[in-house]
Amino acid sequence: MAILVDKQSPVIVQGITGKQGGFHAKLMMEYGTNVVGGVTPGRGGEWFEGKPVFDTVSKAVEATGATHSLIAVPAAFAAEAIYEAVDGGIKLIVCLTEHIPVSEMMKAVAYVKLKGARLIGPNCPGVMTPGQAKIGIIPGMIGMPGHIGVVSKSGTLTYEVGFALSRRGMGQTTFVGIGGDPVIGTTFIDVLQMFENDPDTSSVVLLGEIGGRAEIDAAEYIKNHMTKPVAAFIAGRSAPPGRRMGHAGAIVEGSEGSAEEKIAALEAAGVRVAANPEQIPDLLAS
Amino acid sequence: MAILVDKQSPVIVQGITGKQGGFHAKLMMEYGTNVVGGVTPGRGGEWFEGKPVFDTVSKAVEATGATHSLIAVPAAFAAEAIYEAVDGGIKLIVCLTEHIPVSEMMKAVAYVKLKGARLIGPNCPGVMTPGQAKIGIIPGMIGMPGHIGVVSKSGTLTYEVGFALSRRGMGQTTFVGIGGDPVIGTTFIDVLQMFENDPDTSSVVLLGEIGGRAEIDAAEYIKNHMTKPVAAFIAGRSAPPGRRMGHAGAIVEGSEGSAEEKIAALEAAGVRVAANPEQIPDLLAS
Amino acid sequence: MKLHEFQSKALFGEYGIPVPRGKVATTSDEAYAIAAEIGGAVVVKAQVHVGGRGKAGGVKLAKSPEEAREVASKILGMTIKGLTVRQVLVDPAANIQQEIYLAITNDRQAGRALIIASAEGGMDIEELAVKKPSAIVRLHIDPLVGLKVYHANNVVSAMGVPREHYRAFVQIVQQLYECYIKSDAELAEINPLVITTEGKLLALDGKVIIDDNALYRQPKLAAMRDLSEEPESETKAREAEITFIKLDGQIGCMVNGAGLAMTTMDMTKLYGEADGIGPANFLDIGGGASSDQVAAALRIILSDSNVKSVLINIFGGITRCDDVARGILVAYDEVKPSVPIIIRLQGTNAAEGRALIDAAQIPNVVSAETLTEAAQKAVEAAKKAM
Amino acid sequence: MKLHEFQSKALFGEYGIPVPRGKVATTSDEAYAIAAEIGGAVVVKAQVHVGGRGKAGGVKLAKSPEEAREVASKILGMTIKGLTVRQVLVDPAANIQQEIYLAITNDRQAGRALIIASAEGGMDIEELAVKKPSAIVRLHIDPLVGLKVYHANNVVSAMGVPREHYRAFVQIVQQLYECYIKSDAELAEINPLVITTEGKLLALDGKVIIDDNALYRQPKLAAMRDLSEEPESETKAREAEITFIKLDGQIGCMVNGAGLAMTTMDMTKLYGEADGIGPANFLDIGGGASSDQVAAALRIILSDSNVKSVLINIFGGITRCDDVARGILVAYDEVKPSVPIIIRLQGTNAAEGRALIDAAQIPNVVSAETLTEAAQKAVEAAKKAM
Repeated sequence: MAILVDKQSPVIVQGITGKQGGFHAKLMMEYGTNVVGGVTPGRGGEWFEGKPVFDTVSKAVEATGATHSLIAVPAAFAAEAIYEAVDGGIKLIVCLTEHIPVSEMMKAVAYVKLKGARLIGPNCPGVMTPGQAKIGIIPGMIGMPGHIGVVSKSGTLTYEVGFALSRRGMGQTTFVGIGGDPVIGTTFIDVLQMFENDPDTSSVVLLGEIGGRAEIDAAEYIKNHMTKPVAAFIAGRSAPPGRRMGHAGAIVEGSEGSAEEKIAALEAAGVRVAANPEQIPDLLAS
Repeated sequence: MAILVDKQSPVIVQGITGKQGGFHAKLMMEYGTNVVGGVTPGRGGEWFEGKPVFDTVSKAVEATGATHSLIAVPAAFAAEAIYEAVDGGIKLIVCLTEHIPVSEMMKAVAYVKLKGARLIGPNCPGVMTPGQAKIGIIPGMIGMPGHIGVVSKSGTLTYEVGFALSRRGMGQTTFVGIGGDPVIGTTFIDVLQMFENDPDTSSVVLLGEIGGRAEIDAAEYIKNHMTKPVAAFIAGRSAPPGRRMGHAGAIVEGSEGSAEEKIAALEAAGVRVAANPEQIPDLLAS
Repeated sequence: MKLHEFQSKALFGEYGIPVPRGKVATTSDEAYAIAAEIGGAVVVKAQVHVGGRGKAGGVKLAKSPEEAREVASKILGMTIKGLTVRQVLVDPAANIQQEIYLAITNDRQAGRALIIASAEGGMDIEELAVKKPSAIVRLHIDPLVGLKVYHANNVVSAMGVPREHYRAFVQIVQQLYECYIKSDAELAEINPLVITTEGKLLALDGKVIIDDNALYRQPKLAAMRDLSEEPESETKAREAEITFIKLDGQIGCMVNGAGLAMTTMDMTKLYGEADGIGPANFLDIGGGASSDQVAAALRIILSDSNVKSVLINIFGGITRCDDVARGILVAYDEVKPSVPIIIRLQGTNAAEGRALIDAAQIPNVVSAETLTEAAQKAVEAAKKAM
Repeated sequence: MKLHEFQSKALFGEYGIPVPRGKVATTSDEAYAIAAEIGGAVVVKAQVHVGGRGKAGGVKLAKSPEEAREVASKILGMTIKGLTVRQVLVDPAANIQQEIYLAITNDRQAGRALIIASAEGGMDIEELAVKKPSAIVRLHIDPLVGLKVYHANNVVSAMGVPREHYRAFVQIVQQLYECYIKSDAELAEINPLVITTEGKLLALDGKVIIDDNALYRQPKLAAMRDLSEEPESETKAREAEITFIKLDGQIGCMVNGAGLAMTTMDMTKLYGEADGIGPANFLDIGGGASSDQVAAALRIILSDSNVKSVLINIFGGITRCDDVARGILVAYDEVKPSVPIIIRLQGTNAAEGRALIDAAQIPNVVSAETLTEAAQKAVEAAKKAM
């Protein structure tokens, strides 16, 4: 089962002839992802590692039947690429791109929702269903098939936790990196709901951080709707207020968004919160 | 029965303290329309002919429960007034205003549709259900209660035909002036469908004119979906091509939009087309 | 409002679209000077608001400044479809390798902007639409979202332009859309957009129509109106905020509302056509017209010597028939028309209006009850005067 | 990026919002000159990027130019929450009748712009939100549609401002929104927006924060960055495209990815807090960092004399551990650090990276398998050095 992506999902890469797009397209194929083609305007008709390149998403979808897309283009073009994917008929869009202006994302996310597509990210590592497929940059080595769902705002923190789980033989259904930007396409709650409804997932790991109130909302959701156990880690206990900690969204503003507040809300919702992410396997095992 | 408006429909007038808005608000009240208030920004708290004036549509709807609105504001503000009505929760918006730029109307009509409201017009005389209520500027004296539905692109041509019908004792369910602009909220087809579904309406009059292909589409619809008899008149047989005949939409462009083409399509759909609008009662009577 | 070719291309240029560096001349000596400045072969093109200039001899190649003068002297002053050529555009001649069609227009049925493009330009787009519809690319733009780069990309990819020009075309589509939006255009058309044998892109001909209703916020474009091309009566009518179009019949019409104005015209033709009689004009005094406007309308109608009778058909809604009656009386006193006037007043304050007219006891004024009666009387009156 | 009050108000002024005609002074003599030019009473305001200036004595009234000089000399050079005041704004004093709060900000949960307004301004808005939430008006703006006049109208009507100022407020809301959109602001706040006893509206204080990710298209605003307020190390890091924030602990951290960088900091605190040990910085070398960037990062960390040990935690995804290892070696050769360095490489090309480090046989370099182990070793090393 798993969620969002599996071995069959036909994936295109927007920006496949770019440096990052090409690099990760290759890794995705090596991992077993069903990459069916790529898009680079003006380069339609070329080939990339045996896969056709198209000028537009529309043409790529028409020719390949792709339903999933990875966006790996520079920030100035990424919002456009999201619109194009939506209009081209893509159902699941994963946007890696970092540094997209918030105003652009507010519009793009509104458009995605209006048209009933799903966007993961931006500024995210993507999704990976171990042993089946990945869309994005999550290193294959951190995962193994199993029954733990992982949802996270952070890329490398996800790798850290995935690696710790796998080393203990605790496999995962799907990793979902929702991204660290203030305005994102898919929230913790969206993914928690998917994991709750996925019969293959038996427990869930939530990796949050300071800034905003997404973890507070997630805690509320967990309390009211989740039957599966959830373990969590919140990064940024040692972060000073008022500073943006790398991620555009990671900032404690006034009284809002502190790690303490989030940890308290999650614990009140019955979530086991680790002080050290490498302890998460213990929390799930005990 | 009738369509779109009846004695109970609670109506507000956007621009009620303006010259035209006030003039027609009074006439509407005299006719029996359930005018519950008006809107003029900055004049909230005042009264107009015993009806409360509000700063915003939201406040007016909240206070009065209005579901219908008449927009009688200058062209530069009319598109905004439409958005406001939609967001304020108005279900039926009648926009009298002429000379709104097409680009503004394209956006406004898209917004109205997105939000599931209905717009009549712009650049239209409004709607009137004889003996019950009117929203707009149709003179009450042209109508009498009955069973003929009238839909028209033109204001005074509607009066002409309504007057001719009433003089012959042939009453009407509802008059709907859809407006003579190129981009309008409600088309012939929308109104034909309403009349077809209205048990009180037994026959329909369609008043069209040169320009665009709305009458061609209407003919197609009539042919495939209408069981009630339809009589029509198309204005502009004597109009030269390439000139805009008053209405922004009334222009024969290239081979498209001529009266002959429209009359032929309507006749092919079984519609009786009059050469003189004063003959319409005869066409319906025979 | 239509822009001339030279105005359209200058506008395109403001948005970065590559256009020829030509100039406008109103005399053949000016044409000579411009051709000399450009150097090499030039094209001399009549600037009039009608199609088919080429077939009418209004577009000519000139290999030298001298030839440009000669050609310009022939084109300037010529009449094309009833319009006198008062200015010519002198453009450098281009070596055309491929002709592209690109336009953005309002699709009124869809309520959206429509991009129309074809890599097989050079022929009439309506003709191409019939002969080879597959060669035409169409794309609607959501008005709430606007044109995104990928829309331009979709158009260009579907057109199949040479790969080396791919990005340049994507840019031109974006530029043309920006021009269309920012100018409140109904139509922004480049036909042909050419690839020259030197590998350059160039908008060789252009046509822009501005939405009349948006001219109030486009003062720069509004100022480009060419009054020399329209009858003086239309200019005067516009100043009086009356919608007036001059036609060539004998019955002057004054009506409130565009649809009824067309209908009234149609009626004069319906009853007069057998005798060669029809409308002398379209005239809509609008909703809620003042006495002043009515008077101005009557003066404009009567300034046309073809007019043999006048048909005033007012169905009062916003317009009050008594206001109209007062306007008629004012204008009548001033112009003292000799032609018969048929007046039909109906609707708001019709009785008051009729009373005013009757009280004035004007000779040559006939009243009518219905539109049919009024039209028939106007036709009869015109017939008598012919 | 935060703008200073004087920059924010100048920006507001560009959008037509009424602002005081004050100027910035960097010396007390300049403050005197500005006060003399203004005439009458002035307010001298410290320009630093922290709240609570007033309470800290950074805002003073001066009744004469002489007094302005005296006050400015006290404020200039004072330290407010760790920041030295280098410039003061000298504004004409206003006679305040009513204070209004008006702000537009990104609501991240809603993914929309949020207008926040209150006619009961003058107190902290968060405080007001607790004490009298009904006095605060909130309105979200659909990003696909933008602000329409009626949104501004809805806000102003709900606020309940004096009727005579109704239209002026509607206009200011529109102007502030335009400023917010066109400046790519995260926050555009006027607090207070006052009605003076003379019946004028005036934005007395302003705060604007620009979206860092949009600075590439806001060159004018990007140039307003005040480098004097940030540690030199942060400026250098930004130039090297590294995200770096100086903190006051002892363990220098170099990590790839913001979440993991925070986590690594948290770990140093988790294991070091009992001994007063914690992170010396936040540092994210980003995805796919080059060797050069890694070297620059190491140099920046080691330039902090507080640093007693360095913890390098790399979990390779886009970032390749061998690239990181090469960067460490380059920087090491150059800086020859005396402090111990704990290196933990995991993920993409981790084995190659570790091999490179091992082959270099650097003294003081300790490797670790897990983050926990790495953090504990870094704390131990720092403890020994203290």
